[in-house]
Amino acid sequence: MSAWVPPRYAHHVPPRPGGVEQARVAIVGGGLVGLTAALDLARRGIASVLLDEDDTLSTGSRAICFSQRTLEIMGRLGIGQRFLDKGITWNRGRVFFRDREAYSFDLLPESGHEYPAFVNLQQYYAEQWLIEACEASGLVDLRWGSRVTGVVPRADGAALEVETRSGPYRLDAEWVLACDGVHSKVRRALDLPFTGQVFDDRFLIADVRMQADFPSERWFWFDPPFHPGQSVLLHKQPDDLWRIDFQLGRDADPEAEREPERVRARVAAMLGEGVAFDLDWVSVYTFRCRRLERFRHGRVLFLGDAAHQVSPFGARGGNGGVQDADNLCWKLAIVLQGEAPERLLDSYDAERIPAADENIRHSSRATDFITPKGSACRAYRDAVLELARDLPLARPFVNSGRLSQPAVLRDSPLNGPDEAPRAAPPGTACPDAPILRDGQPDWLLRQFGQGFLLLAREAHPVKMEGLRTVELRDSPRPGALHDHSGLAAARLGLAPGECALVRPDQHIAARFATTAPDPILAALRRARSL
Amino acid sequence: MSAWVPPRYAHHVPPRPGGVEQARVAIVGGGLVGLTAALDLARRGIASVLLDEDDTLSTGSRAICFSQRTLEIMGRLGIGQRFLDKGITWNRGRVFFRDREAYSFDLLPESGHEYPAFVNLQQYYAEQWLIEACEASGLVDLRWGSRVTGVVPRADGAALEVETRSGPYRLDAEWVLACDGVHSKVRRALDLPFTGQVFDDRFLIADVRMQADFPSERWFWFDPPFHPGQSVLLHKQPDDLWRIDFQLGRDADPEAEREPERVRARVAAMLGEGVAFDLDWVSVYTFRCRRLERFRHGRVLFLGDAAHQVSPFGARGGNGGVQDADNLCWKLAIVLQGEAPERLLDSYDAERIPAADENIRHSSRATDFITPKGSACRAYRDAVLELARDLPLARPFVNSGRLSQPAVLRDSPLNGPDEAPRAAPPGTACPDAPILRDGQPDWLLRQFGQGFLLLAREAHPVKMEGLRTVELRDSPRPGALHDHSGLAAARLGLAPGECALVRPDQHIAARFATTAPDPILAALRRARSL
Amino acid sequence: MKLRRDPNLSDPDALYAALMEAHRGLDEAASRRLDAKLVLLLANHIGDEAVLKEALDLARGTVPGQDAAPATD
Amino acid sequence: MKLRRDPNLSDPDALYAALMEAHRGLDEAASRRLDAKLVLLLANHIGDEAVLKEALDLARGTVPGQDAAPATD
Repeated sequence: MSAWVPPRYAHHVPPRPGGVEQARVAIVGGGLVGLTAALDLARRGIASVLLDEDDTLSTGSRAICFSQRTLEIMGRLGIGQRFLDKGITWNRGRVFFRDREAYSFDLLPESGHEYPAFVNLQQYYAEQWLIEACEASGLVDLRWGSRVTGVVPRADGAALEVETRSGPYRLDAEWVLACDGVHSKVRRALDLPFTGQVFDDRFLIADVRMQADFPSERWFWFDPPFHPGQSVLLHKQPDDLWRIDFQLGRDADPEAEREPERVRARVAAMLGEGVAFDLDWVSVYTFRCRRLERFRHGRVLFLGDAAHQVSPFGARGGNGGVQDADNLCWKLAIVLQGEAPERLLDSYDAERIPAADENIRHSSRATDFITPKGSACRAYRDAVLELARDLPLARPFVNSGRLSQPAVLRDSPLNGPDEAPRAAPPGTACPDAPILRDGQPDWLLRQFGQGFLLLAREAHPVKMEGLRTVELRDSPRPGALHDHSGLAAARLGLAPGECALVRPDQHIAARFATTAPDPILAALRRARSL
Repeated sequence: MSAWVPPRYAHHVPPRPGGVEQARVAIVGGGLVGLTAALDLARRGIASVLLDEDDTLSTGSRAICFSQRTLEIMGRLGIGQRFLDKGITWNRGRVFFRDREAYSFDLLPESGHEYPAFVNLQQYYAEQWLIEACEASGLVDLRWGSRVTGVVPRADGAALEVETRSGPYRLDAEWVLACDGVHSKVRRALDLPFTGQVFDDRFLIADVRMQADFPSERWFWFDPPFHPGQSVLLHKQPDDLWRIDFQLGRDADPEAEREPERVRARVAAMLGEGVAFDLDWVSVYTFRCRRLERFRHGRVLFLGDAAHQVSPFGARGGNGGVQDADNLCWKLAIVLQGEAPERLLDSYDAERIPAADENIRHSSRATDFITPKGSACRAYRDAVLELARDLPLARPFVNSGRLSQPAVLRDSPLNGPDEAPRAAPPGTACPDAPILRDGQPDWLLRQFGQGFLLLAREAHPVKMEGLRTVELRDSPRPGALHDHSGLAAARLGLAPGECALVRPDQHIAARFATTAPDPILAALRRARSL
Repeated sequence: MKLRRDPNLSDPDALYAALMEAHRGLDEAASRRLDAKLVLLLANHIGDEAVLKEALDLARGTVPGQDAAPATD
Repeated sequence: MKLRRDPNLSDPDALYAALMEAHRGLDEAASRRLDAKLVLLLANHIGDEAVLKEALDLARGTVPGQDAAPATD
């Protein structure tokens, strides 16, 4: 299979170079997160202008592992199936220590989900599909070759200085979503501190093209014979590509390590003699774990790597950024639509800062485990790995990356009561489940749409203003979803007569023991900061 | 107070130099253990010849700590009061770590014993009193200046080659008790392996004469500022003498360390400036923990250091040797008196080898704790000491010597039934307790004499052949002991109507729920190997 | 009682992180003492000599794992 | 549950000796792994995070002993 050639997009030509334009929402950065935000707003009827300094997609595998929650979000945005069709589905991980397997694990042993635990996919495919969907929506003004060179925040928005090949112009936006990555120009323009822990180890990513019969699993080696003293991670991607991450240690020379012959030698040592391969992409990186103190700064909101940076272990960068967009866009949409006050956006900080901290915590811990510093850290690390083969109790300590899970927004100010606490407390992303609709197999989350929702089991709530009702029934009934397997009720922890208020981002806002409307309407108001 | 001047004893002059003499029992070695054995045999009416190459007492404090069990044995032998009158009684130990106290402990918090947990006393006093008692008995032929140069074992005894100033002679003995110490000539003559663990650390003993106001306690320093990295032990003795043990480490030069000025400097660093003191005795030593494979070799029996060597931590050398004599002499006496078969002496091995192993185990562990080798041993040692001050749980781990406790002869073949198991199972040295005899305060163990004994509570056993009966009563009764405090019954665990068979060495041989004579007489036969 | 061989902690990552944090910045000897203290404190808490012996044997690798099946969970 | 602060072992000397014996002959790294394994095995056995935190605090010396009285027993 020949190498994929990325599309080139036409540079934006401002109609009045040197002039001033207006936008309700400007999104800075057309990567995974910015494009997701643009499409999510579009799905809610909100138009946006997206500015990206480049004119093509990202290169290399990058955010390779797309988590179930990200896939569900992409499903809500209408492009989930493309990930399933193209991506490499995997649920199993294997951990090796020195010359033997320490153990293996299943990420999602349970069936009954539309999406698997993870699919592997080069980031550029995801970006391409998002762009196509944004273009098809008619609500996203994609401006390529548009570099933001200045940001002046104002009470009612921000003024962006934009440079293009055809000249500069000013874009006055009511809202700015900064999705411009770890080196965010918006963040720097606002001179916001971006602080945290520095890790010294260098890593090498090699995207390798070859015919190989490794299974669709995540393989992680601690201290393998072919790369002694360091770690190696192997992932399968579509198009006969394999992503390999080599830990290089602290003293590695990044220039030398990027040399193709050196990389080829490392890969050959791993694959063994006689395995033909091509290098598709190579990168040497270090990383930090850090974040902004707040993600909302008036009318400027930071998403993804622009707001927080994590280590790559755990696939928490891309997936975390997509969840930022998922969290923010419905709020911004109903604020713009006059259905909620502006202070609703403060909940973006209240919800996504703990989520970012969780991602940073998990990825920092994984980094500490993978690159132990000092004799105690190494002793514990190796002790765990030596015990893990024979003793199940040691396996939970093995940390080759805690793979991204949807954040549970436990302490959100938007959460309402939990009248019947069982599974899925307020703040949880609603679990998917198989259902029958009119006798046809379908999935629960597909029924949710883009608005607030009351999900009731074995009950028929009265009609409430601004709230769609979905009934879950244990037996077929017209107009209701048939929970034929019982999985929906079980995963949601809904007893007959109970119901749950679900937010536009599919998170549970409150749980009720009955369908009495007053507490439900109160929770709905709370979830909109009314 | 002026220094004590040891007596000199007249060298033995053999009546027929070059000739042959006979003895039923020859004891080789007139130190603490040999003298105890000679006196114990004499108390049982058995005459012995005691050979000692020297003509005086031992020098220095040596076996300084005399345990409660040893004192009880000396009490049985009639000289216990001298230890109480002269010795320094102490029950409390203090442990210091670096510059502060880690904790302190009471060895015998309970009252109601004739003898305290320990008295401190220079060994030569004990030897002197034993010699006086041996001489007074008229049954011990004390031969000073008599060196054993050869031992030829025979089926019916052993031939000893003895050298004196006045010439050699041969002593044909039916039984030989080798009490000639760690460098035993008898053991070497029989070419018996004496194996075990070697410890490399050197220690310095200094007996220091001074006026000081340290209390009568055992003080142990780990890593003190005045002797960094090493341990120091301080004990008070009579006559304003203080015994100080300095750990010197593995690389110490024994000759240099014995130099008085060097010793004085060490002591001065410990006591501080301006404390006047004299050095009374100095010794530099190393030690091993080892023993003979068996202590009985036909008609030759080994006792004390000749049989087993322990580290000095725990006062298990001298006290262990005295218990050897206590264990052996009644057996040898009744064998010689025709009341038991010779095989009874096999129980000396069966009982005292486990006791020696217990002493070796405890003293080896203490040595490992006091002189940790390797980073793990030191880490645990210091961890324990750091925790001990605040956490009671850590204190049982602190091991500055596990101070000598009487061995419990649990698995002895002489033990009979334990019909009413409570406190003091068979094999235990009978605990002392206060009693009233004819209304006068006295002690339980004082009532035991030198033979077998049946101790009954609230019962009147029938008269049995070869068995004296002692009745313990809860209220005064003529001819019975009044257990007025209840301590005797409590410590023995005797319920009304129950009784215990006590051996001549005051160890409990069997326990009975009733005073029915048949099982008691069966146990008495068993205790004599009949 | 037997030593638990199944995972028995609600948040093993938090414990592991707390252990690493406790060792951070200690010199080698202090770090060793910390582990020694932990072993002693936890062993005393458990108190059951059979459990402790089993743990010691497993830590030394002198007892084969009872999990003879392929190591998966 | 609280961490036991009272002596709770029937034979602490035997445990201590077994620990020393287990470390005997190990090189430094193996000796450290042995302690680490013990900590993890015992911690998992206990399972109670509050107890483990208390042990960790005590081992670090970050909590004053609750035994404010003179340290005697």
